[in-house]
Amino acid sequence: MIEEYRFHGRGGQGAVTAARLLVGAAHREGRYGQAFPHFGAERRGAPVVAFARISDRPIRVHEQVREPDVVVVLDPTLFKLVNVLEGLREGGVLVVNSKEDPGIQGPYKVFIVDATGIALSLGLRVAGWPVVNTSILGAVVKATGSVSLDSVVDEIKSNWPGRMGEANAQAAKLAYEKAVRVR
Amino acid sequence: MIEEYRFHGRGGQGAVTAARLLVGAAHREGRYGQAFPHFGAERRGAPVVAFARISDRPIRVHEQVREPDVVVVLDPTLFKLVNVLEGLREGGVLVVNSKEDPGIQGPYKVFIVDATGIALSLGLRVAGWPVVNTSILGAVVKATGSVSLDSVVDEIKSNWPGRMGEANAQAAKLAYEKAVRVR
Amino acid sequence: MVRIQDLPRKNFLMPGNAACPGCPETMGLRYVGMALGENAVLVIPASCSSVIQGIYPRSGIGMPILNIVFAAAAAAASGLKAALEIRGLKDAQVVAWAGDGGTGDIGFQALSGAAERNEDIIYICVDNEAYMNTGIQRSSLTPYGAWTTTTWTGKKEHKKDVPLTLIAHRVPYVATASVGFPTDFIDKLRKASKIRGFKYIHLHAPCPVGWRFDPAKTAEVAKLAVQTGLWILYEYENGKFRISPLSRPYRDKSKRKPLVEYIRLQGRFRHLKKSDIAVLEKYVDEMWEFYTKLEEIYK
Amino acid sequence: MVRIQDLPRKNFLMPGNAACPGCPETMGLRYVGMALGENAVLVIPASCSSVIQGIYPRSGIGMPILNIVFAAAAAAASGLKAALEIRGLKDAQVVAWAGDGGTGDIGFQALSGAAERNEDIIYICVDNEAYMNTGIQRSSLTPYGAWTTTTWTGKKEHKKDVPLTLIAHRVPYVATASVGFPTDFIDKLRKASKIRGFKYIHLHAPCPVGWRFDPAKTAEVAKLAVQTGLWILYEYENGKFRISPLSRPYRDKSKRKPLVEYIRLQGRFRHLKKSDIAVLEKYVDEMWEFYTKLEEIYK
Amino acid sequence: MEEDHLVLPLSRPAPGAMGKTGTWRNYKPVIDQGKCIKCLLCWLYCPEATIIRHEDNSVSVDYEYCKGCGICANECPVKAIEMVPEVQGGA
Amino acid sequence: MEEDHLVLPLSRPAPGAMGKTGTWRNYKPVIDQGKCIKCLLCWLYCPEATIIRHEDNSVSVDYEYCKGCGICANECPVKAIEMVPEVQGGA
Amino acid sequence: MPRKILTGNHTVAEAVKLARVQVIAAYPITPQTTIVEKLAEMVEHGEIEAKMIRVESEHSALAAVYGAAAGGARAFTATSSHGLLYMHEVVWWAAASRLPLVMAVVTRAIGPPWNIHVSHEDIMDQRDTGWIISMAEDNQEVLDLVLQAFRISEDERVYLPAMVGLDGFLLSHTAMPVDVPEQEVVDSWLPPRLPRPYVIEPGSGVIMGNIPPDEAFYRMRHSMQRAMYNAKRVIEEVDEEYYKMTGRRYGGLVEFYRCDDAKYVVVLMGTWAGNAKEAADRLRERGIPVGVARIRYVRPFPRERLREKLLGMKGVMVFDRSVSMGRGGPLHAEVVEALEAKPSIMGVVAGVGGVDVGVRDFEKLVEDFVKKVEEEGRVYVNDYWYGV
Amino acid sequence: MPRKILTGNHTVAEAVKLARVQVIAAYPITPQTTIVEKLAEMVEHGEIEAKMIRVESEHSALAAVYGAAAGGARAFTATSSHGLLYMHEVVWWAAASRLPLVMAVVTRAIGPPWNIHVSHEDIMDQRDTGWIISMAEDNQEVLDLVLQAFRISEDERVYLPAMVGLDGFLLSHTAMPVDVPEQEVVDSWLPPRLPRPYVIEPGSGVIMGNIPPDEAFYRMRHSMQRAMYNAKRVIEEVDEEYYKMTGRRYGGLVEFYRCDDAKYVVVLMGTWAGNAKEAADRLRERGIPVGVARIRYVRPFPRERLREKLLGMKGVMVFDRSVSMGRGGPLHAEVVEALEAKPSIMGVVAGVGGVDVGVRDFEKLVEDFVKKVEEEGRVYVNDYWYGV
Ligand SMILES: Cc1ncc(C[n+]2csc(CCOP(=O)(O)OP(=O)(O)O)c2C)c(N)n1
Ligand SMILES: Cc1ncc(C[n+]2csc(CCOP(=O)(O)OP(=O)(O)O)c2C)c(N)n1
Ligand code: SF4
Ligand code: SF4
Ligand code: SF4
Ligand code: SF4
Ligand code: SF4
Ligand code: SF4
Ligand SMILES: [Mg+2]
Ligand SMILES: [Mg+2]
Repeated sequence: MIEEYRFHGRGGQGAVTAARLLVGAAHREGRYGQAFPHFGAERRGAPVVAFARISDRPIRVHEQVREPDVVVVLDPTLFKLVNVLEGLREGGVLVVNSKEDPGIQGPYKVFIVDATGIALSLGLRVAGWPVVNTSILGAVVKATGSVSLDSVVDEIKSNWPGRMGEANAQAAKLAYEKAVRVR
Repeated sequence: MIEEYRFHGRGGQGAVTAARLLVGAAHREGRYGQAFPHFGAERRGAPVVAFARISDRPIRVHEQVREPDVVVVLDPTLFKLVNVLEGLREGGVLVVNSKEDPGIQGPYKVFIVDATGIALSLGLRVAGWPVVNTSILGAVVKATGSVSLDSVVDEIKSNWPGRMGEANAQAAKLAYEKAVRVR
Repeated sequence: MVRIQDLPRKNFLMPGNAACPGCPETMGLRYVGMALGENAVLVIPASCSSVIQGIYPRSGIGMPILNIVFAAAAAAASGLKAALEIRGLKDAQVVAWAGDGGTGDIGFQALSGAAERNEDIIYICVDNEAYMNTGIQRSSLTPYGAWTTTTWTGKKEHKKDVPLTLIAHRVPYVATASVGFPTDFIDKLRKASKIRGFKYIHLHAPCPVGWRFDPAKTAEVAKLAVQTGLWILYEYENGKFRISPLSRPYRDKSKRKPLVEYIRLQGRFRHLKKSDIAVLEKYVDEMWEFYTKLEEIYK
Repeated sequence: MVRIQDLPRKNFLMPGNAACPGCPETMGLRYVGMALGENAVLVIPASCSSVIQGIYPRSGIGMPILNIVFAAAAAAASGLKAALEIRGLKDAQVVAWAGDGGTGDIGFQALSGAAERNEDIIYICVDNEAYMNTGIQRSSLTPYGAWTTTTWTGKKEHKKDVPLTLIAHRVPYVATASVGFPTDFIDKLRKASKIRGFKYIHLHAPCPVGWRFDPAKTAEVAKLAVQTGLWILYEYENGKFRISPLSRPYRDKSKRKPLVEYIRLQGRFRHLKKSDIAVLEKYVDEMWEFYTKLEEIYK
Repeated sequence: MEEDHLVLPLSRPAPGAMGKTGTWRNYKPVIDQGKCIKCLLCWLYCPEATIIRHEDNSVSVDYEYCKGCGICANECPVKAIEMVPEVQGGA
Repeated sequence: MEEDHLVLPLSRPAPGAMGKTGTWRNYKPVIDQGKCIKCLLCWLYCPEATIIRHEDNSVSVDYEYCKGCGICANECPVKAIEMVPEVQGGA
Repeated sequence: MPRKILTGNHTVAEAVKLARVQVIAAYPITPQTTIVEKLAEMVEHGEIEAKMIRVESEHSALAAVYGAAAGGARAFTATSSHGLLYMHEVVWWAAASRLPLVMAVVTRAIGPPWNIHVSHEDIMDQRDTGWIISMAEDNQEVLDLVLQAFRISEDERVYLPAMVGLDGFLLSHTAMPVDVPEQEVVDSWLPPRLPRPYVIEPGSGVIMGNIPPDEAFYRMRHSMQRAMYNAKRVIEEVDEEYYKMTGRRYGGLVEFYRCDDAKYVVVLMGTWAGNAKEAADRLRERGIPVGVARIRYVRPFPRERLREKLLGMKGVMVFDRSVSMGRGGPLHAEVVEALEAKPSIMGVVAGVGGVDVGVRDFEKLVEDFVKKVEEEGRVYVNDYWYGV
Repeated sequence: MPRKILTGNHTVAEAVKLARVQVIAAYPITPQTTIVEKLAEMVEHGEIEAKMIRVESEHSALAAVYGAAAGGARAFTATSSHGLLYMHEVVWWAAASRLPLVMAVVTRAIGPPWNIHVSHEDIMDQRDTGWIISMAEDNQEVLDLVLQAFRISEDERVYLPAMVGLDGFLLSHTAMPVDVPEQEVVDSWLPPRLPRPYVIEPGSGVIMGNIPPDEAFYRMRHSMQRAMYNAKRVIEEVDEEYYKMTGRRYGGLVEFYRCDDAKYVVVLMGTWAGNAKEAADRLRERGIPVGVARIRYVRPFPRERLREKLLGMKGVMVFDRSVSMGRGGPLHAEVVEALEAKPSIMGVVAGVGGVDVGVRDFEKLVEDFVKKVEEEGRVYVNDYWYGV
C-alpha cells in the first residue's frame, strides 16, 4: 500500500521541504518514498502544493496525487482560497496548522496544531515568517503514526546541523505533543 | 537524346558562364538544357569544371556528366594538369583553345581555335585576363552544330547589353570562322 | 522632468499578475505604459516578465506582446517593426523588453546586430543582475562579489558594462535609468520615442527575491544604488554623453552615500569581506573617473 | 619590434593550400605560427580559413586545429583551454582565429561571453570586412559605402568597432594589427601570449577577391589603410590605451596619405560618389579624434 | 469561435491572470487619509497597480489584488500608510 | 589503422592539400639574385610560404606551389623580382 | 508565360518577388547564398517593394521574419544546413505560433567535416517542428512550390509556416528552363496577406505565448496536428487550382510515376527522383515493372496516399539522402509505418506539455485498445490523442 | 552503498562527481537548473576537481564542453527544451566529431506558449544527430545511466557522445531514494578518460574537420552508424558489468516487463513507464495479459530486441510523449518499422554529403533489389549503404 500525502502551504513556507523531510524520515525506517512539488512558479505568499508518497515497497508510480490519504495544511487561511479536501479519501486524515477547529464536514479525521505559535515560541522565523513546516510534521506523526517522531527529528537534524536543527526538531516534538484530534 | 558537355577552365575564366550561354542558346531554339558547375571552391587560376546538357525534351536527369559527348578546354595548359579526355565518348568532340594541334590520340574529333588571341585582338580582358569563354563558344558551334551561331550571338548580347555584348558576340563569330578541325 | 501628477492614469499593468511581491519588473512595465501609452508593442524574451504575464488565456500585462525565445528579442523586434512600418503603422513603438541575461548574455548578439543596423526600436534591459526567472543564477551583469546559485562564494568578475558597449556601437541613443527614479525613466523613454533609429535604455531593477532584501525596499534599494554612486544615470545622445541631473551630484565623491548602506540591505552580499567591499568601492571610483572623462570625449 | 631576420624559419602554413592567390588570411596564419610556434592550437569557425585548409586527409595549415561551427569559436576555445590546463599543458596557447563575420556578427555573443569570463585565450579577428567564404556578403564590419553582394549600392552603416566593444569589456589586452605590418602583429601576439586572461587582437586583412584589387597588392593596400589613417594600430593593455608607434605619426592629419589613394585601388569602392568619400574622410577624422582622447582616458 | 485546428496561444489583458493575488498578502497596507498629502508616490511605486488613484488624486488600495509588498508604505513621505498584519499567518 | 566504425574527420598537415597549386599561376616570380639584398620581405609577405629562405637568407621560389600572386614582386624594395608570364594563358 | 533559364536559387528569388513579399531577412550560407544576393539586388534596385533586414545570424533571420509575420507582413527567409540548425529553436517557435511564413531550404550536409554538398539531414531534422515541408525535383517546381507555400501557409485551415526544400547545387546552382508566370496572374491568385490569424500591433490587445495550463497546451498541439491534416487537403486543392492557372500539376502530396502497373516502387524525395524515373524507364524497357513515388511533402506526411498505392506492391525501396543515426533512413521508417506492421498497433500521443498521465489513464487506454482488438481482429491507429 | 533521498537533478550532480568530470559548462533552464546550481556548489566547495565554465548560452555550453572533450578532458553539460534547441547545431557537430561527452537532458515542452513541464519533443528532436540517447525511469536509473554513459561514450567501439534523459519535474524535482555507489567502486570501473580517439593539443598535429571528398564524408557517416550498431552490444555489456558491481541491471536497450506471457504490450520510455507497469499489473489481475516494453535507449534504437519480442503479439500500443507534427508519434513510427510492413522493403541510405547518385546507380540498385525479392520471396533491409 502506498500512503499519499498532499501539503498545502504558501510560497515561502516550505511545503516542499516538509514533504521531503517526511519522506526522509520514512527512509530512515527502511521504507520508500517520493516527494515532489506541484510544478508551477512559486511566489512568496501564493498558495502552493507539494506531494509525498510513502510505501514499504519501492514506488514506481509517477503521477500527481489525486486521492491523498493525508492532507496537511500549513496555513489555515488557505481554506478560503483552495479546496484542500479535494480528492481526500474517505477516512483520510487532515492535519491543519490552526488554533481552532476548522469545522470540516465529511468522513475525515481532523487534527489541529498551532504550528505558528510553536514556531514563534521557539524563535523560528525566516525573513519575518514563522517556520511552520518542521513543527507541523510533528502533528503529522501524531495523526498518522506512519513514521516515528524520532525519525522525523533525526531527519530534521541531519538537514540543518547545529542550532537551527535543534530548534526545528524541538518544534516537531512540541507539535507532536500539542496536536489534537478535533474530529 | 541528351547531349552532354564538359567545360574545362581555370577559376576566373568563366567556364560556368560558357555552359550557361550554351544552354541559353539552345533554349532560344526551343530546346531544353541544364548548366551547372562542379561544386567546389573556385579559386582564381585553379582548374575548374562545368557541365551542360542539351536535349529536345525536358531533362530530368540530375547527375554529374560522366561520359560527355563534347569536351571544351578553355585553357590549353590544362592538358598537363587534368585528364580532359576522361569519359569522353567514342566519336566525341574536343574543342580546345589553342594555336596548335594538341596532338590528342583516340577516337575523337578535335577542333582548335586561338580563343585567347581572338579575345585579345578585340580587347576582351577582365582584370588582365583574356576573356575566352565567349569566343570559344563560336568554335563549339562550328564543331558540333548543335546550336546555331545566331543563337549564341543573341544569347551573348542579351547577357551583356551594349558594347561588352557586341565585342563578345564578335569574338564568338570570329572563333566560329577560325576554328579548324585538326583530327 | 515630468511631474507625477501629469502622468497618465491608465494602467498598462494588470493587478493579479504573477510577479512576486515588490517586483521591480512590474514597476518598470508600468512606467513603459505611462511613457508610451497605446503605441507600445512589446517583444519579451524568456525572463521573469514572461512569467509575470500570468496564465493563459489572461495576461497580466496590458500591452500587446510578442513573447519570443530567449536569444531573439532584438531580432524579432526588428522584424515586427519592419512589418508595422511597411503596413503604415508609423506610430507604433516596438519595445524589446529583456532581462540582463536576455540582454548581456544570450541575447547580446541579436542586440548588437540590431544596434549596428540602427533598427528603429527601443530596447530596454531590465537589469536585476541575475537570471531571476530560473532562480537567481549569475549573469554577466551580476556584480562582483554577489552570491547567486551559480556563484556560491561570490562572483569573481565585475558587471559587464552593456550600455558602454552600446555606446561603442555609436547608436543614436543610450541611457541608463532606475526603477527608483520613475520620472527620469519616463522622460528618457519619451525622448527615445521621438528619435529615429536604435534606442537603448538600461533600467536598474533591484529584485527582492534575488538580492535577498525586504520587498518593501525595492525602490529604496534602487535609489541607494544611485545615491551611493554605484549606478550612474546618464544619456548618450547623438554622440553626446552627459550624466543625468539626478546622478550629477555624485561626481563629487563626498556627496555619495557610503556603499555599505547599499550592500548591507542585501542578503546576496552578506558574505562579503572587507576586502571585497573595497573592490566594489574602488570600482565605483573608477566608474566615476571613467564616465566623467567620457563626458569630455563625447561633448 | 622583432627583426625579420630573427623570425623563426619553420613554416606553419603548408604550400599548396586552398587559399586564393594573394590571400591575407594565409599571411596572417603564417605570422601566428612565427609568433607562437609549437604552442599554438587553433580553433577556427566557418570562414575562408576553414576552406584554406584544403582537402582531407591533408591540411594546408600546420598547426593543430579544432574546426568549429560558425558561432562558437570563443566558447570552444574556452573549453579547449580548460581541458589543456586541467591536463597540465600550461604552455598551450589556445587561439581562436575567426573572420570579421565570425567575430562581429554570429560569433559576437560567444566572444563577449569569453571576454567577460576573462578566459585565458587569444582571440584573433582576421578582418577582411565581409563574408568572403560565401562570396563577399556584407558583415557588420564592412565599411560604409563598400559594395558587397548584399549591398549592391554600398553599405549604409559604418563599420562596427569591435575592438572598442572589447575595450568596453575591460579585458586585459586588446590590440589592432595589420597584415601590412607583420612584425608589429607578431610582437603583439608574443606580448599577448605572456598575459593571463583574455587577449583580443583585431587583424586588418585586405582581400583581393572581395575588395577587388590586384592580388599583388594585398600588403600594399593593408599598409595604405594604416598610412591613410583609416586603420589605427593600437594597444589597450591593463587599462592603458596607446596608439602604436607605426600609427602614431597619423595623429597629425597632414601626415596621413589621402584616403582616395586607398579607395581607388579597390573595386568595391568604384561606385562611391564624392559625398560618400567625404563621409569616409569625416569618419577617419572622427576616429582619430576619438582615439586620441581615449589615450587620455586610459592613460 | 475556437476551431479544432486553431487553438491559438493567445491571451488578453485581464486582472487576475494569476488569481486573486490579494490572498498572497501577510501584511495589508492601510492608508490614513488624514495624513495623506496626495503626492501619488505610493501610486507611482506600487509594483502591482493596486494603489487606486482617484479623480482628485487621493488614493486607496485594491485589496483584491494587492500583494502586500509594503513598498507604498516604505515610500510614503509622510508615513500615511501602515502595514497591518492580516489576521492569518503573518507575525 | 582505420576501422570501419571509426573513420574520423581528421587530417594532417601536408603540402598540396589542394594539389599542385603552382599550376594556378599565370605569372611567375623570377628573382634576380644579383639585385637581391636579402631583406627577406618577399619571404615575410608571401602568403603561400613559397619563398624559400635559405641558410644565408638568400631566397628562391617554390614553383611547385607558388600561385603567382605577385606580392613578393610588389613588396621587394629593390625590384629584384619580376613577374614573368607563364608561356600559356596569361597576357 | 515567359520561360527563363534560371538557377534554383534565382528561381526562388523570382517566386519571392512574384509573391510580393514585404519583409525579407536572411543570412548567407553556401549553397543558399545566391538567393540572398539576388533578393538584396532586387530590393536595392526597387524591383520588389520589401524591407530587407541584413541580420547577423540565422537565429535572428528567422526571428526577424517571424516578428514580421507577427506584425502582419508577408515574410520570407532562406537558409541551409548549419544555418537551419542554428535557427532551429526559432523553427519550432514559429510553427507553434501558427503564423504564416515561408522559408526556402537549400539542402546541404551537416559537418564535421565541412561539406557544402547536397544531403537531406538538414531539412529532415525539421520534421517534428510543425512546419509544412515540401521538396522540389526541379527548378520549375521550386518556383511553383514557393508560390504555393504562401497560399498554403496563409490558408485559414492551416496557418502553419512552410518550408520549401531544393537540393543544394543540384538545383540551387543548376540553370534550367523555368516558366515564370506573369505578375498579374500570380496577383489574381495570391492576394495580399490578411492580418490573420492574429497580428501584434498597437491596439490589438493580443498577447502571444504566455503560460497555459498543461491541458490547454496539449490542445494547442493537437490543433497543430489537425491543421497538418487539413493541410493535406489544402495542398491537393492548391495543386489543382494552380493547374488551372498554369497548366502544371504535380499530384499533390506525392507524385506517383508509373506506379499504376508497377510491382516495385522506389520512394524518395528531391532532385534525384529524376534519376530514379529515368532508371525506372530503363528497367521497364527490360521488363521490370518499376514505378517511382516521389514524396513532395514530407510534412504533412502522405501516409494515406502511400498506403493506398503501395500496399499491394511486391517490393518497395526507400531511398534516404540522410540517416537518423542509430536507426536508419527517416523516410524509410515513415514509409514502413504507412504500410503498417504485423500486430495490431496503436500510436498514442499523450503527456505532452506535462499533462499528467497516471496509472489509471494507462489502465483505461490499454483496456480500450484490447477490447477493440478483440472485437475487430486487427486495429491500426496512427496518433490517438488522449482526452482532447 | 549508501542510500540517499535525492531529486533527479541532484542525482545527476552526484553521478557527475562520481565520474570525476573535469570540465563542466552549462546554462540554466527550468527544470534543469538545479543540476547547474548543485555542480557549481560542488566545484566551489572543492567537492569535485573540475573547471566550471559559466557560459552565456547553451550554444556556448555545448561548444565549451565539446572543446574540452577535444582537449582530452572528461566533460559534461546539461540542458532542457529550448536550451537543447538553441545548442542543436553543436549537438550535431559534437557527434560527427566522434568525441566522448555526456549531457543530461531534463525533458520539457517546447513553446510557444511557454511551458516548463515534461514532454519529450526536446530529446526526440535529437534522434538524428548521432548521439547515444537514453531515458531513465527513476532517479536510481538516472544515476546509473549517467555513469554508464561515460563508459559507453568512451568505449573504443563507440566514441559517440551520449545523452541521458530524465523527465522534467517527474524526476528532476522529485526526491526519492537512490543508492549511491562509493567513489572507489566507481573509480575501479570508470578509469580516467584516455586521450582517445584523438586530442587537439600542441604537437598532436591533428586537424579536425576540414573538407573531405564526398565519398569520404559518406564513409564517415557510415562509420557513425556502425558505431551505433556497436553501441548496442556495448550497452548490453555495460549493463551486465554494472550489475556485477552494483547488483542492478535493467535489460540493456529495452526493459521488458512481464512481456514473456503477454499478448498486448505497451511501448514507451521515461518516467511514465512506472505508471504503465502498475497499470499492466492491474489489468493482469483482471485477466488481460499486458506487458510493458520500456525503451531505455532511443539511440541506438533497439529494433532487433523489439522485433524479437513483439512480433508475435496481438496488440502493441506505443505511447509517445511528443509528436512529429504532420505524421505522428516518433517512437510509434520506429516501433512499427521494427515490426516491418507488408511488402518487401529496403531502406537505402545514399547520396549523403553530395555523393552523386545517377540514373545508373538507381538502375543497378533497383535491379538487385528486384532480383533478391524474386529469389527470396520477401526481403527486408533497414539501411543499406550504397558503395561503402
Ligand atoms: C534558450 C533558453 N535558455 C534558457 C532558458 C531558461 N531561462 C528562461 S528565463 C531565464 C533567465 C532570465 O534572466 P534575465 O534575462 O536576467 O531575466 P529575469 O528572469 O532576471 O527577468 C532563463 C535562463 C530559456 N528559456 N531559453
Ligand atoms: C551557422 C552558419 N551560418 C552560415 C554559415 C556559412 N558561412 C560559412 S563561412 C561564412 C562567412 C565567413 O565570413 P567571415 O567570418 O568574415 O570569414 P571570411 O570568410 O571572410 O574569412 C558564412 C556566412 C555557416 N557555416 N554556418
Ligand atoms: S524574481 Fe524578482 S524580478 Fe522576478 S518576478 Fe520576482 S521580484 Fe520580479
Ligand atoms: S576570398 Fe580573400 S580571404 Fe578568402 S581565401 Fe580568397 S583571398 Fe583569402
Ligand atoms: S503593499 Fe505593495 S502591492 Fe499592495 S498597494 Fe502597497 S505597493 Fe501596492
Ligand atoms: S505616498 Fe503617502 S502621501 Fe503620497 S499619496 Fe500615497 S499615501 Fe498619500
Ligand atoms: S608570387 Fe605570390 S605565391 Fe608566388 S612566391 Fe611570390 S608572393 Fe609567394
Ligand atoms: S624582397 Fe627582394 S631584396 Fe628582399 S629578399 Fe626578396 S628578392 Fe631579395
Ligand atoms: Mg535578470
Ligand atoms: Mg570576413
